Amino acid sequence: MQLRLSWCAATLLVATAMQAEDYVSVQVLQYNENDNRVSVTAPSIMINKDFGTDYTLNASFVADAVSGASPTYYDASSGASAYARNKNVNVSDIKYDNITFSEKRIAGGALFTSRFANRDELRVGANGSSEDDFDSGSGSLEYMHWLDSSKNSAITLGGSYQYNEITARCVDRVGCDASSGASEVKTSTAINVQLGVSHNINPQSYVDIAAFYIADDGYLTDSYLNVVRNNDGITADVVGEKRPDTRSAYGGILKYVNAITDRTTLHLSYRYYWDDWSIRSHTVDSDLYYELGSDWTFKLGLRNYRQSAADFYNSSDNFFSNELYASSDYRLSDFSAWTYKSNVDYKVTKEFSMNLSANYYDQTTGLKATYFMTGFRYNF
Amino acid sequence: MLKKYIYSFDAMSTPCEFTLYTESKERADTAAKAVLQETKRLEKKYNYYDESSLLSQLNARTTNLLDRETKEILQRAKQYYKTTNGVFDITVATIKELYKSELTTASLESKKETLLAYVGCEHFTLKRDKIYFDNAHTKIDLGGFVKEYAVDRAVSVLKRHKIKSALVNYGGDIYALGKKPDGGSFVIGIKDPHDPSQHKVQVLLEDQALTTSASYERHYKIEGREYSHIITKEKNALVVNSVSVISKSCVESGIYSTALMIDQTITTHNRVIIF
Amino acid sequence: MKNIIWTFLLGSQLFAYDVGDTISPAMVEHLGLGGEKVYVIDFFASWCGSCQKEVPLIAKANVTLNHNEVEIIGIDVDKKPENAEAFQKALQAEGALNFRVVNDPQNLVIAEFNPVGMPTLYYVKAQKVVKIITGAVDAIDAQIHSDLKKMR
Amino acid sequence: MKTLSYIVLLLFFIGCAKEVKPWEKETLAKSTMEDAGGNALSKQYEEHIYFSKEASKGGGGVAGGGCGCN
Repeated sequence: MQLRLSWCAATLLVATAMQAEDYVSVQVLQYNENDNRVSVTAPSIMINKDFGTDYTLNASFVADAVSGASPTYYDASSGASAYARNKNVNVSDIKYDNITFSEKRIAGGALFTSRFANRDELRVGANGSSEDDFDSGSGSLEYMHWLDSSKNSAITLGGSYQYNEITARCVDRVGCDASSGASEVKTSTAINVQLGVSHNINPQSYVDIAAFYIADDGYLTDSYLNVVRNNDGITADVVGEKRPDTRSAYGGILKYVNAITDRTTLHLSYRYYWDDWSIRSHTVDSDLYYELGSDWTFKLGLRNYRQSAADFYNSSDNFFSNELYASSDYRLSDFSAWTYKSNVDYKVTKEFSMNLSANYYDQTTGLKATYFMTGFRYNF
Repeated sequence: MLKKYIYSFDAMSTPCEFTLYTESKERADTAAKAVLQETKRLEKKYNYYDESSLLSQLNARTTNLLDRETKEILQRAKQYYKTTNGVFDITVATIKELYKSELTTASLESKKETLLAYVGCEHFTLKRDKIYFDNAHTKIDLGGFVKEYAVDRAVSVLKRHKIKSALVNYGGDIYALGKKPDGGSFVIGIKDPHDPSQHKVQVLLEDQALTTSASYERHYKIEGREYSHIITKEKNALVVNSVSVISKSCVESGIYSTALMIDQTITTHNRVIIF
Repeated sequence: MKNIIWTFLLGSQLFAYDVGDTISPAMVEHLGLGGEKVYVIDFFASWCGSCQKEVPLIAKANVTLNHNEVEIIGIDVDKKPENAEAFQKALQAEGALNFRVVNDPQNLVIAEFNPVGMPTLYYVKAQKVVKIITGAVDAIDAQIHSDLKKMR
Repeated sequence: MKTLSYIVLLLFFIGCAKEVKPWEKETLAKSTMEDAGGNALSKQYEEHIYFSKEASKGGGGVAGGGCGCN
């Protein structure tokens, strides 16, 4: 298990008249990395149901099935084996490898929205996800308040608390039961607070501004990952990576949506993120929608992401000596990525629509992935 | 409701891991401790490099007394020496020392010539509880035997602890005990010799052992450096790159997978996967 | 400063019809509100999700009303006449539109009433606004009946 | 401080814009104006992929687990 994943939902902050709709939506994701290294098939379902005009329940569920070449698809793998982590090994015996996207995951969540007389909204959410060696549960609370009677401006304040249980491998014999080698259950928590303002600029456009703060606390290390220390060119130590026990992240996001013409809608967003691991990132995202007739909607999107490395990251094999924190996880490195997105939606009937989306993700680390999403939505 | 418990430790310079499915953590921990103890015992007893180990004493000729376990192991080794046409040979250690001590190639070659005469399982005999070497030079190394034997021993320990479902994996030498709690067999992937981060085939195991020998060397794995193929695809189609053997014991699998890497004419009634 | 911003935000709201206000003669004539009845004016549009749910309920309420005393008038504020037509046709096909509809593609009518949300119901009696219901109401049919009872 | 003044300026600009009337929200109500064109599930997949492959998180709101997704 190399990745720590959970089900993240995106909330809509749009201050438009939110359409009251009952629907069932089904999507299937097919994700493939270059060289067929990893392949994930993930079906998901979402149900949105209004109870009168004051209450809405939204529930979703996803199951990831890893197939093909992914290691965790197997209970074990057999081959010329790797050595155990060790002090003082021959440098020539050290091989570098990639981290794979590996999970067998089920996750689900529910969000209950309650509206008051002034149409302010209180949203209560709960989520859970389970993987082979990672379990997570979270709760969230969010309040949206209309700033004006015409409902063109709204302020939203929300917070969530997440609790994770990680089955960590007994690493370097520190702090675990060496008499049996038992895996240890480690925990971590995450608190996320977000304050956002959303405003309709004119009948064709709106803007969202939000600031967020995320505090992670607990076991944030990946017990599967190794680093090289004390490399003198001939011998070196191969030991487990180690990350700080806390991480404080801050960020802001600005989103602008404009219906340029009757048929064309442009989405632009920019996010700035920084944390006390020295990671800074910029995300620029854009989507262009084009409606052809009343049944077809096409989307083209382009996203650019750029991050700086964590201060305890190093990829070179002679870097780490006695630093407390060390990781060679490429996701903590300095890189940028482009995503090329496309989607087509077809309205079969007034109630029933289908979509197909093809996307390509290209990271400067060498990771390339294609992913397709297809599904339908039925309004009832 | 069976729960999954994972145990990992290092022994014989290999990452050892086993997964137990039991009703309680207490039961799993008790069994795991016994397994760990057993593995560590074997590691110590048959450590070629530890002068105090029984094996070193036999090699140094300071004793020739065998306990029942060691006698059985040596008997089996002798048997496999025959069935593998001499490919599996615990006495190749006889010339191993030379590579460490001799500095000039000339002297190395001449000494090797001499010592080669003392390589082969016919140079020792087992009678009652004693081992008899027919010379002073023959040395025994159980390196290709003990890790697999430790897996088989771990399985017996687990059986003694009434564990019905477990997967023992000592650096890719595997034994699957019973079925998974969901009723399915254990699914094992065999690594692609050209790219060990990928799997080439999957094998279903149930009360069976699987080992793989491959042309690529053992290594220390550092994940996350870069995302690309590290192992280059220089390939000669005639060379066997990977041999896996499925059998009832890990020792049997281990010996045949190693031997078949070298000589594909060896016959075995076990299931073999070669690529 | 604060006052200035609020004036900006609410400025146009000053010219909205509130309870007790008299409807302009031009509007009375345009919508035909001159009679002695109670007029229930419902503003809706094809793109408004809540309206789609509410119109059939209003039609349901209309079935049991005494049409000598009460008239329901729908104002479709769709800017595109084809959308308004399609929407009303679909409603009629389902028997969910049984009252008079005035199309307001230029939004002149709704701009004069100037409601703060959609859908909106205005009760007008003797050319005066008696009650306003803004936003979707779960059981609007029952609400209309009980409101009218009070106004008799 | 500089960022803050930009935000204030932006808010002022927004504040001065003409108010959008309820009956003028046809376009704003379109699904293409929503995040991911109204396809919340596909939005979740994308967030999930980015979360797995990049070191940043946050900004997607807190509801539904908060993307504190460790």
